[in-house]
Amino acid sequence: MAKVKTLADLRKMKSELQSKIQLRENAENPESVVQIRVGMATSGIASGAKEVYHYFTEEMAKRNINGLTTQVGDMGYCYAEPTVEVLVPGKDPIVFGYVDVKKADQIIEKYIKQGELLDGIIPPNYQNINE
Amino acid sequence: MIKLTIDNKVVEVEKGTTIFHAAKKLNIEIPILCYMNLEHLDIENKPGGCRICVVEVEGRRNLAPSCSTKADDGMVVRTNTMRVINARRTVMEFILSDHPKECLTCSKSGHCDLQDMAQKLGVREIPNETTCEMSSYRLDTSPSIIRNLDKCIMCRRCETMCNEVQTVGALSAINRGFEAAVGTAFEMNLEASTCTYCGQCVAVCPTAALTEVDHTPQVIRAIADPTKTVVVQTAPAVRAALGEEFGMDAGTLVTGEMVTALRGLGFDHVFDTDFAADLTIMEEGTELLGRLNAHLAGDKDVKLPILTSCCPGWVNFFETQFPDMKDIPSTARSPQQMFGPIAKTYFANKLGIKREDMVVVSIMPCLAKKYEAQRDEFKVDGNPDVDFSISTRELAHLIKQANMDLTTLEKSEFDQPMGESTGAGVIFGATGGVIEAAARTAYEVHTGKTLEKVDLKQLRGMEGIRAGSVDFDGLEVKIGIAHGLGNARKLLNDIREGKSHFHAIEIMACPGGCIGGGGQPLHHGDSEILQKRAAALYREDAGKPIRKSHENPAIKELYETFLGEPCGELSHELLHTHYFDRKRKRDIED
Amino acid sequence: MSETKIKLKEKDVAKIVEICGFFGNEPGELINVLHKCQGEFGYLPAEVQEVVSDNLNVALAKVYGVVTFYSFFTMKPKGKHPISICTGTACYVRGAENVMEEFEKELGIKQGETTADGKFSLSSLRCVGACGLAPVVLVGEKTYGRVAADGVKEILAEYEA
Amino acid sequence: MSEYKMHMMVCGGTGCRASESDTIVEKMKKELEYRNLDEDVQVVITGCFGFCEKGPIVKMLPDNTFYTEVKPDNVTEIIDEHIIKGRKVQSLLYVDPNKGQAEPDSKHMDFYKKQIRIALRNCGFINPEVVDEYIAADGYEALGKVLADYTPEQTIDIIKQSGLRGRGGGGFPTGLKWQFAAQNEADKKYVVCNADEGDPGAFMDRSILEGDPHSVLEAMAICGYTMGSDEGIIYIRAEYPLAIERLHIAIKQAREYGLLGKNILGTGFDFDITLRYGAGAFVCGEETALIHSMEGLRGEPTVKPPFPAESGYNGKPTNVNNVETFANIPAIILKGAEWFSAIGTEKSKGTKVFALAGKINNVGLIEVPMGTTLREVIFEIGGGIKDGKKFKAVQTGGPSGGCLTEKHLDTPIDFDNLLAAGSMMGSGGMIVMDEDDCMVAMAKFYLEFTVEESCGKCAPCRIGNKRLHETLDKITEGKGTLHDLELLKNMSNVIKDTSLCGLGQTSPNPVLSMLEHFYDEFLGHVSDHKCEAGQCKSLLKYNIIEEECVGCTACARVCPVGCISGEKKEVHIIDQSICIKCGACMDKCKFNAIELI
Repeated sequence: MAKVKTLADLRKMKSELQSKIQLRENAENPESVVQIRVGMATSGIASGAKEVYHYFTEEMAKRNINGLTTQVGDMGYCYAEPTVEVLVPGKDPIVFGYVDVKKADQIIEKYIKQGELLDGIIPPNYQNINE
Repeated sequence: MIKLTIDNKVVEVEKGTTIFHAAKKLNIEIPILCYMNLEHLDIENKPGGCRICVVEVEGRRNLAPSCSTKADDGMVVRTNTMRVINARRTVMEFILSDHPKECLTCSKSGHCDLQDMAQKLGVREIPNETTCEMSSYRLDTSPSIIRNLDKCIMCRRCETMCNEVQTVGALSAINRGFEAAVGTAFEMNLEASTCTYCGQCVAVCPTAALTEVDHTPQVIRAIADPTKTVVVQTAPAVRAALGEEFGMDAGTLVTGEMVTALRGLGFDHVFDTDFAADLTIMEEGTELLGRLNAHLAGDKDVKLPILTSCCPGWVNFFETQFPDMKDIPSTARSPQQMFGPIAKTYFANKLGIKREDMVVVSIMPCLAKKYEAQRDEFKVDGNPDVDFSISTRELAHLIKQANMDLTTLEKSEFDQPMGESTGAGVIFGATGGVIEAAARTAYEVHTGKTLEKVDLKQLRGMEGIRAGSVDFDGLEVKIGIAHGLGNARKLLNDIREGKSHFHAIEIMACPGGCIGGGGQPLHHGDSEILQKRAAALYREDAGKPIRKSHENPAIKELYETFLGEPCGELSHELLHTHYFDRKRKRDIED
Repeated sequence: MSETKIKLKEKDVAKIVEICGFFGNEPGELINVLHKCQGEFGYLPAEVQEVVSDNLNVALAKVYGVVTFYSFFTMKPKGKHPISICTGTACYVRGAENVMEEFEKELGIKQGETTADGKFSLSSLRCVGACGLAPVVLVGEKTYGRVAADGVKEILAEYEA
Repeated sequence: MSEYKMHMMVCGGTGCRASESDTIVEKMKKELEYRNLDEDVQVVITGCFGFCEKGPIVKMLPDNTFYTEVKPDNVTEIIDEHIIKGRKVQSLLYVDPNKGQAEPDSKHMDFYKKQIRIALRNCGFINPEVVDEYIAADGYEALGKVLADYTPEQTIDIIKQSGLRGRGGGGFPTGLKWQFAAQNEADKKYVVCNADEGDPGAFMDRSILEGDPHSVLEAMAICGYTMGSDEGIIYIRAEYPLAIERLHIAIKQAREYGLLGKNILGTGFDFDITLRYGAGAFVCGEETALIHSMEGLRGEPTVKPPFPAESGYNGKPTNVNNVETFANIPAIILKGAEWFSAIGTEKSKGTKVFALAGKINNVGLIEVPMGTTLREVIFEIGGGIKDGKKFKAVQTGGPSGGCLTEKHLDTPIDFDNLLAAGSMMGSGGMIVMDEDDCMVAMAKFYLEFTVEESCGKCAPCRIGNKRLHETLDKITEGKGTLHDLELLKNMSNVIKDTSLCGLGQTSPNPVLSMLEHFYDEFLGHVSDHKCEAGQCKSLLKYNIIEEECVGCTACARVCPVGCISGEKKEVHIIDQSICIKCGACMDKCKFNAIELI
């Protein structure tokens, strides 16, 4: 191992290493990052939720958005599956239905990056997924 | 200087002074138990363990031990509040609850610090006394010292003496908590340990946890036996301290009164170990000169320095801890062990009795002498050269038991011939005395001239390690002196490492020499007492008509009529010895 | 104290000398040396302490004083399967005392003793920090959690073969 | 570099390791590899999550799913269900005993809701055996910052301003302690970390060392810088093999990066750390005793002053702090004194780690802000009393502390409030007792500990505590008297007042506080010879209920001492003077006709 010779070295090293635990930091403070929750109950998986989930995890990282993609159970909107809930810090959560890879791309580019609303929003007839 | 208030009185003391000492300045005697201050050795035993000396210090949450708490400027101390008194008494009750209540039959009764303190604090009962578990250790009896750890109160004084002063390392705190006590490795017998029987532990023990083996009953029995001729010898240091046991000032010489008392006790012949000391000088001095001359002549086999060998504690020390150097000390026996064989041959012949019918008793300031007397090499067919060795303290007991008060006795003289001695024999009892006595004789034998200035003051003093030289007519004889085994260890290490430049070294196991021996009246660490005892011996020396051992007429006669010459054949048989490797052996399987 | 006399072998002595040497024969390293020796021999018989005393130049009584002060050091050989029962507070309030009693009864020995066949030894130890599993019993390296008095026989049975 | 999409955090603390968490880790790695998921999912062995009651713990990230009591056999299910299918394994979720429902993730658990983790910030968050993870989590940044930007005096000022007080028991202001050590000039000085955690039922220091060893190393180096010391020593219990191993790894890694050793971060500051092992002596928690033990001597305390800051290890100025205290330091340096002092109460700043144990649902390790109430800790975080029993008391401060009762439940916990209530913070053990616990027996238990751990140097602790224990024993045997209660009080007060060190000065605390809060219970033992809690066997009486006894004679036949008499088909009677209370009769009786009163 090379010696860390200065404080600047240490800080550089830290920024390189930070990505390793970024996911844990985000999990610790989920409210501070964009959270994407993919409904992945059996029916969701059947309708392609898994693909969507992977797309989000990879694309968010690629596009340098500090976000947290998690899989959750049945959201109760089987008719619109796959469903994805997006929580942008400071905004109310929004659930999108019939999400595929294309739609996912739009969600990232339009809603998350620019704050524009998209089609396919499911009305909020729930409080929170987990409660 | 700092000012503080103790019991509403203001006192000014130097910075660093403890509350205990500050109070003393105001004549407030705070009770102490474990604390011991050996100023002359620069050693303070203050583990802060007994908690008897606690006092109230304003602003502190808990009581503070006055022996180890330094006074601060503006401090307000109270030594006698209800809280303090109750705490002291309760702590004393704790200590007594774990201490055998056999004061009536305890050998230390009347001289016991714990007993005194219990009385002072007014303890009248011990709560739940019958249900208190007591620590229980086995009694250990050695030839010199008895250990009864049930009476140990963990003051740690003995541990300090054994380790810090004497560096013997036989005793240490062992076990933990309620079981803690000061004991030996693996709770082995003292006999198996590195103990030298110097008795310094016994001298400082506040209770009867450490006491000497009592030989007075055997002595009384021997005296009462009409078939035995009982001969007694008294060591030089005894006369300078015995008076203290009878309330006399330290340093009072009681030689004459002591002789009277011994006759009163019924001893048949009252002799003086000083006679044997003179004899020791003849032998040791001759050996010294022989080795010195041979060495100077270039004999590589002859080693210098030569070390004195008249202290049995010291002999035990190098036998157990420096066995590789056992050929360095003189082979001359100690005065006690020179006296014995001469009494049982030369003097018994004169009386025309058999050695078995003679009992030799020695009065010694020393506990190691008890062990020495029973060593196998000092016996003939099982009959010891010296039958019983009793301490100064035991002698005082005997005298009191015989209803005598030393202070009211007439003086009388020792019997002849073995009561005849010189000033050189007397000073054996103080550190530096043996080597001074040896130098007086060696000078005259070597140079053939008369030593004009008999007082070799360069060899006297109380410092632990001293160096001095004596001009032997152009030959500067370098002399080293150590007392206290810790100091001896330093000189021995120097010799081992080839750093020693001395020709001769005197070593005494006890601090101060025999006057500070383990069998002497307790001096409680007061160095003034030691100095006064030493001064008394030098006073007796100065007052003696003959002050050089080789001029002792009785010694001359002994050589002329019996021994022949110093270090001759008979001398070697009766007056010299050899040493053993007594290091603990390791049992190894091949 | 009743001492089991043992004879050290030359190589044992050499090992102890080596351990002392590793710590520079420094008297201040006594406790580290004793740890290593106990690791080597399983316990600290008198004979081992003597060699340590010689090499570190610490009085034998002082070495013994240290060995008897610390509960981790033992002068008795442990059983083949040393059983330790945690007597920390958490284990106490969840019944460690009963478990200890049951072990004592089943093995016919008291705490700090070893069975005659040398198979089991029994001791208590201070909190091991597995309080969630209280009461905790250790047999050798293996941990048993939530041990009840009636589960003692079962544990012992595992080692009976 | 491909980043992992999921992290499986597996607790590698001693408690969870004892229930096979290492086997779980191995199996996870194997199964993931088998399913080609090893590049997507990272298995991380972490320090303690604190929720020891339900170990082993596996936490799934990023969704914070919290699986409890996981067995090696559950591994496949977790991978197949949770990772592959995206479904939580319901049977492994934690079920809150009070709410009766499964908690989907740790964020929803009451156990974690009120906690603020500073000292434990990295426990359960990073792999303690990988220095890179520590660095990624701001590790050694505080040391770098101090060395680059602050003078030693400025650093001490920050610690002073933060209000941090020693977490080992005494609560002495840490900054002040550092200042004393800094002020004493010497050619050599030492920084000592006291990791000889001995308080039975407290294990926070071990958890920190196992879960985040670098934070302690970093803090010791910072301390070394402030006082001018280049040598640190960690005095650790030999009974903590895992912590020792992790410290060894951490020290090695820090040395390799040059974060310990010569010329740290190019600033010219040298500092290195070694380990010393304790050997089982509670008294070595006292700093002078600890120092003597480090010197190879019996761990006996000595009278203070002189304090270690003046004359400590090898006679040199020495600063001793405990593990938890050190663990707070890097966070304080990075986030500032103000941030830290904003947490807690007026005189006790920051957080405190407590080890919850005893009759409580959630045994474990928690960290809460100073000032949190006992009620919050016991009933919210701790999930209340086990088996729905009634709360009786909680012992804080271990054998040196006292018990707190119902009336203290709403007292904010901090150093001063606990002292005022007759207890103390101690190292942070909290033992919860319920109605089945006899307070006399509890007091006796603590005294037994003290008697065993007393070093024996001073008389009040050596003998006094033994007498206290004997008196308590007498009371639990039903042989105590009213006078004994008076004796207990006087002995306790004198032992406190006169003992040499902290051990003896606090050892009677359990007795005094239990006497104060449960005097009636003591009275019951001595005057009515009754133990309400039913714990003191000698005070129990087996009694045959007349109405229930059918006279089957089974009890009489099984009684080993023959103390039961009665004709067949008639009511039997137990002769109490002979009964040895073995309970055989009660076990035998088929009619529930024998009761314990």
